[in-house]
Amino acid sequence: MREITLSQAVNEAIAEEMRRDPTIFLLGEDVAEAGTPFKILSGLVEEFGTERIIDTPISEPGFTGIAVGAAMTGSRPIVDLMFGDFLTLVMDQMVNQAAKIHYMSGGKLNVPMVLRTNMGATRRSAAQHSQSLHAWVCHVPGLKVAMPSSAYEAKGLLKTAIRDNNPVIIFEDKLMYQDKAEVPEEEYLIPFGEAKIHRPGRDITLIATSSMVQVAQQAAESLAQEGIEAEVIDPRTLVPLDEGTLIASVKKTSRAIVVDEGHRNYGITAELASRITEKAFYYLDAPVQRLAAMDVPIPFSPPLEDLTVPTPDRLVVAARAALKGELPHGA
Amino acid sequence: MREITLSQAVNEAIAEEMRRDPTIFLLGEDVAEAGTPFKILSGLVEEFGTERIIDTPISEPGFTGIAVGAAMTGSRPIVDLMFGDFLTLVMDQMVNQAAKIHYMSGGKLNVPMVLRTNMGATRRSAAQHSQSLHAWVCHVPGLKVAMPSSAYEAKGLLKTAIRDNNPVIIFEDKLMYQDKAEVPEEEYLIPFGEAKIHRPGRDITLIATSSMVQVAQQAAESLAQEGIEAEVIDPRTLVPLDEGTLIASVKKTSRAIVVDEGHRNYGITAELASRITEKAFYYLDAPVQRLAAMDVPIPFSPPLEDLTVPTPDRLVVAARAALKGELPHGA
Amino acid sequence: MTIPNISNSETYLRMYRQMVRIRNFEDNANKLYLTAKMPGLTHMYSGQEAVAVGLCEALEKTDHITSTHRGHGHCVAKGADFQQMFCELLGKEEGYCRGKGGSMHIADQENGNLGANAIVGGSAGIATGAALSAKRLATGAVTVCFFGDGALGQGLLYEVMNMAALWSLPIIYACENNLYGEYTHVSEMAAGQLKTRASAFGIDSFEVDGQDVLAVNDLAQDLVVRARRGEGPFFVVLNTYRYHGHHVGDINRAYYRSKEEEDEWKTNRDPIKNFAHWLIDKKIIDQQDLTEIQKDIAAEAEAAVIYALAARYPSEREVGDHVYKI
Amino acid sequence: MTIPNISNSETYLRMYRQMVRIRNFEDNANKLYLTAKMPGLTHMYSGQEAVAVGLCEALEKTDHITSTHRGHGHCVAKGADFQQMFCELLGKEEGYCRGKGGSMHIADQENGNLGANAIVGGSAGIATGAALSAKRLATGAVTVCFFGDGALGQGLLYEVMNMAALWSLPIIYACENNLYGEYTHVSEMAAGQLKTRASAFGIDSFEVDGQDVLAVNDLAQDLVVRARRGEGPFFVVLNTYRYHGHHVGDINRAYYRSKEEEDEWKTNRDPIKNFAHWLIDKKIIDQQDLTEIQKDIAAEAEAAVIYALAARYPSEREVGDHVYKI
Ligand SMILES: Cc1ncc(C[n+]2csc(CCOP(=O)(O)OP(=O)(O)O)c2C)c(N)n1
Ligand SMILES: Cc1ncc(C[n+]2csc(CCOP(=O)(O)OP(=O)(O)O)c2C)c(N)n1
Ligand SMILES: [Mg+2]
Ligand SMILES: [Mg+2]
Repeated sequence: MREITLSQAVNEAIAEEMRRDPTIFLLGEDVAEAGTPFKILSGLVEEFGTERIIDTPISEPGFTGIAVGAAMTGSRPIVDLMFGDFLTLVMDQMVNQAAKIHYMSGGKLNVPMVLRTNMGATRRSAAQHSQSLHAWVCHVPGLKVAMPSSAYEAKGLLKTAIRDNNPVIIFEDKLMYQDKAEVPEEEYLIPFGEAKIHRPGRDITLIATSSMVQVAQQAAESLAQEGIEAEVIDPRTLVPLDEGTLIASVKKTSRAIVVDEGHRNYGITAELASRITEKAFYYLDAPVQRLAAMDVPIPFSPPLEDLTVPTPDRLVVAARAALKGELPHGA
Repeated sequence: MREITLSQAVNEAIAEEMRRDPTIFLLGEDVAEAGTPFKILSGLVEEFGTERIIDTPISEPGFTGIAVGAAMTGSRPIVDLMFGDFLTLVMDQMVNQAAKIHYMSGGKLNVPMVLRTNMGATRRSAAQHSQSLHAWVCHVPGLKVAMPSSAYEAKGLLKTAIRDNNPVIIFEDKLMYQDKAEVPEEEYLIPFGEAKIHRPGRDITLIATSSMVQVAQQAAESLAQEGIEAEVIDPRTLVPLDEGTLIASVKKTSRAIVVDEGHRNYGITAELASRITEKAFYYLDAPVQRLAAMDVPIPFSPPLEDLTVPTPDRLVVAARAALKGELPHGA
Repeated sequence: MTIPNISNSETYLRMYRQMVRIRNFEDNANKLYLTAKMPGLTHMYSGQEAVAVGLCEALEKTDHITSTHRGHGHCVAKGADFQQMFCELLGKEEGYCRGKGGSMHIADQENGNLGANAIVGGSAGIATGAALSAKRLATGAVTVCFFGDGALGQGLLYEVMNMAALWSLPIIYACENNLYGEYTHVSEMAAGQLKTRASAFGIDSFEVDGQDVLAVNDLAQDLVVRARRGEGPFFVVLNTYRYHGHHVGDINRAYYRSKEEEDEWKTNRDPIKNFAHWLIDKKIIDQQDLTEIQKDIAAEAEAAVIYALAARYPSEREVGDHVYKI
Repeated sequence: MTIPNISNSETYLRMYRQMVRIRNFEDNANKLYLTAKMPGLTHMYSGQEAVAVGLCEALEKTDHITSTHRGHGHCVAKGADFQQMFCELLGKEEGYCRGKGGSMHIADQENGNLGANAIVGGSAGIATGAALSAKRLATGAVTVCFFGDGALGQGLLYEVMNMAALWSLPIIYACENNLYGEYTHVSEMAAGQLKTRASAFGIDSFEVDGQDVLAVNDLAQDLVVRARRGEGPFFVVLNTYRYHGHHVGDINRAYYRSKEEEDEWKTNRDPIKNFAHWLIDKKIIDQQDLTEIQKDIAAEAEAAVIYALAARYPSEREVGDHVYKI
């Protein structure tokens, strides 16, 4: 199979879907000739023209609202939100409008739109360009949330998102845009709500999202050298969540760690840990542990920033503790 | 002791603090002559004038941003956000600005402001006026979050919030504004990060926020008639969180249910349940259960709306299940 | 007022009827509230009828509108029927939104009403998106975005007007200046001249007497044609007045507006009364027939209320439906 | 250009020096990036010096400014020193923000700089709040809110300008129109005339050549005096140009702007070169002394860079500090 970058995967997904369905268009800042600052969309405007790849002013609430209205009236817009940190600006349109319209209208109206944005720190971009804010939108009924962990998932999940009849938010990790993965030549979609077992194992379950899947896989390698067989699972979509696969794994391994790059406090690791604990409680030999971003604004200074995110080393330490049945954080 | 309503308690807290400190002012929509649609602030403009009780245009992002800037330059503003659902509009100013400025400036600047808003459903106000969105801001380092459960807490917590040197968000339950409680004549403050045990018990811990404390107390009454002694605890502030009190209780009772009016999915019940499970795992006889708002936009239709929120009856059922060691939700 | 065009008699009478229908709807809604038969609160449109009717009569069924918390008038004017509307206000299964939306979210997709909105200014993006959709898909549809003077405080409006202007979208921003946002006068909420808020973006802007249904309709006809030709967007300030409080529960209003002011508008500037005089004056209809129309509509409204009161609530199973579209 | 006032020689030379300091700072920052010594990316202010200096020279130390992602120029102009600035850009403990903010969040509270902001338009609220604070606490301070042409897309700006106008706040909104927001020309981002964006709110609005430090400073002096008297707010469009790419990594720019355009501005409209000519022309200084100034500043910058490169990072313990103020 050929290898392509995550950035190319996103580009391909959009191009394929736009060829298939003329009601799809894309809008955002610097998306046309510039192809976004990350150059993810390069070439699309050449194929589809400025009528379908639309440069907007710097007006995140405005163009997101426009996407909502377009989605209600026969179009299938894709919004490019340049940084995940700008979710702050579009919460009203996504939460009070997009998420609720189908329900509030008793099923008469719906909002088939995709909001593509990103997440992830350690890019030395400081506190307003490094956040992973997916927990917020996961909390909102009516929204779906996808977290691709490689080029392969990025393409398949995005195509599914574009065909979904609901508002979907998809978070790409900024630092993974150049990461390559094997991606089929032929068309494929990845259904929502199906977790993927990246690596099977019997001793402990590592549940990881987005780039944390790489962290978990590296940790699993190290643990394997100590004779510990970790199972690595990627939920792929947080809403809907494939609880079944997670719980089946934990019932087998009796131990789990959830790893995510959002802040730890009131973040998504808590929900995943709670779901598992609720349904696999009597199988657990130790409390489900959580590894997440430190609860501080992301600092610019590199040595400080590097402390704030989960790493394979930190995960290995946590896994060893879990295997000894120790409580996290020295409690 | 005299009894006053929660609405009066808020009014008194603001008046007392404004008398004490001339740098405090309040701004928001219809706060002056109208005293807010809930009439909470009636009388304040008469005492403090329109220079300190400031009616704004309908510009939530704008006046919240103005409060941030005023707080950075010697004022202590209180923002009145008419409905908690409008948090969607002020997330950028609260999260990307207010919460991060102290950290990003290496401690040089700070933002002593209070955002007062509300929460709670069953007022037949439909999906855009019934949300309880505190989970979002709890997830943001740099913000503090208070959840008063009575007139007594509302006054004491608000006074503490006003004196705090950081941005504090305080959620009042709309349906409790007319609820009365005993409140001392003399001045008092309630420190942040100190949970309150409303009712002691040895069989199960019910951790409840805001109006859910009433729900928990009613459930505890019912349970008492069955010989089950529930301990009811109110964290009062979610950030900072008094983990110690919660964990000590659960170590004693071995069972816990967390009750909150935010949505269940990726909400605050998950964090509280996870914290307890992590630190009291070996004391637990059953998984910590969670009772929260249903994961649907709040419907207008009364019989549907009433289904979406936790009630004493539902809590009693959950408690009985927990006592039998059953897993929640039929898992 | 305009010179009557006799071939337009039908149109005039339809406009009259629609205004009376709105007034009747509101009177009944208010009664339902006062007799504690309606859940929650609601915002009355009475007094502003000429705005909704004047604009919507210039639209086709396939054209879109977005509406506000004060949305019953827009909904009726765009062609909704009483029965489904009252059912919605009462949270009944047969309501336009199966009772899930209520007064503040009433929508009527079949007639092009994309919905009321309880976020002030919140529909400005939706309306502009509908216009973009229409332009891209070449449907020929025009969108009217209704909002109040208070919504001029919301930044979203300026963002989308800028894009509508840059992209020449077929949309009319209709600012209903009823002088108040809740309990605060427009002069305390809006600096400068309202019209220039849009002309700053190079948008052709107009001001019209919102109590004069013919003036509103004349302008609307013109702008709709121009918008269909790709000459949009447009912005219109419609000067009007709400007769009731901000919502049905807002009874004591003296602290923010005078009884005299209210009386002046109700007595001398009522859009229905004045239009009735004009219709009779111009011999388009006589008093007797007018009274007949009023009676018919009153009966229609009453029947709808009775029907809605007796109608079923949605079944409890429905609470989990429509979170996601399959 | 303005007629020189000999008693102002000191001021003229200080303005010249400040412009040269900014240009030197940026050249060094760019070098640090190109030699991979600086973490992350940064946005160069070169070419826009007359804007920051012309405005800030009209302010007192106790007056406030808010700044943008392109904030080094504002920071220098408001009185910051090189050493703490370079330390901040490199994430060092002695930086203005202990290395925690970096280029996009540099702040210098002692000199009244409330900080750069990585949210486009994000500081408009903060600036307006500082002005409200100043008015309420009667400090006499004026605030200048710097932002780019791209920020005109953000609704927040219109919300706060409305309030500033309603409440007569002592603030100057300074829109630096450098013709681009990232890789998009202002004409694709902003409909209508930029100045009218503020006059729509009844705000007194001006347009000035942002490459002419004296023109900028003359206007600024006037507006600052008027703002202190309570005649604010004001809005100024300053026409200018950024010499470098959007950020240091934006090297290939041909797809969004021509080399000819860049050359025209750099050759004929450079604010520093032109001001130097004027100073010599008017015999305020001779070429030799000018060269001396340039050398001194270059040496100052170089020393600061060397210092910053050798300086310590904050200790790991600090990562958890300053989340909350005790
Ligand atoms: C974003 C937002 N802010 C505040 C409110 C509360 N609110 C409801 S209606 C209203 C006044 C709206 O005034 P206007 O736009 O003039 O409409 P009118 O009520 O006069 O029809 C306010 C402040 C809201 N619903 N949404
Ligand atoms: C809210 C927001 N949207 C988008 C961006 C990404 N971005 C950074 S700078 C910039 C262009 C800003 O243009 P302008 O305001 O003209 O300032 P200039 O860069 O020209 O100084 C954009 C789009 C951002 N930082 N914040
Ligand atoms: Mg109004
Ligand atoms: Mg620019």
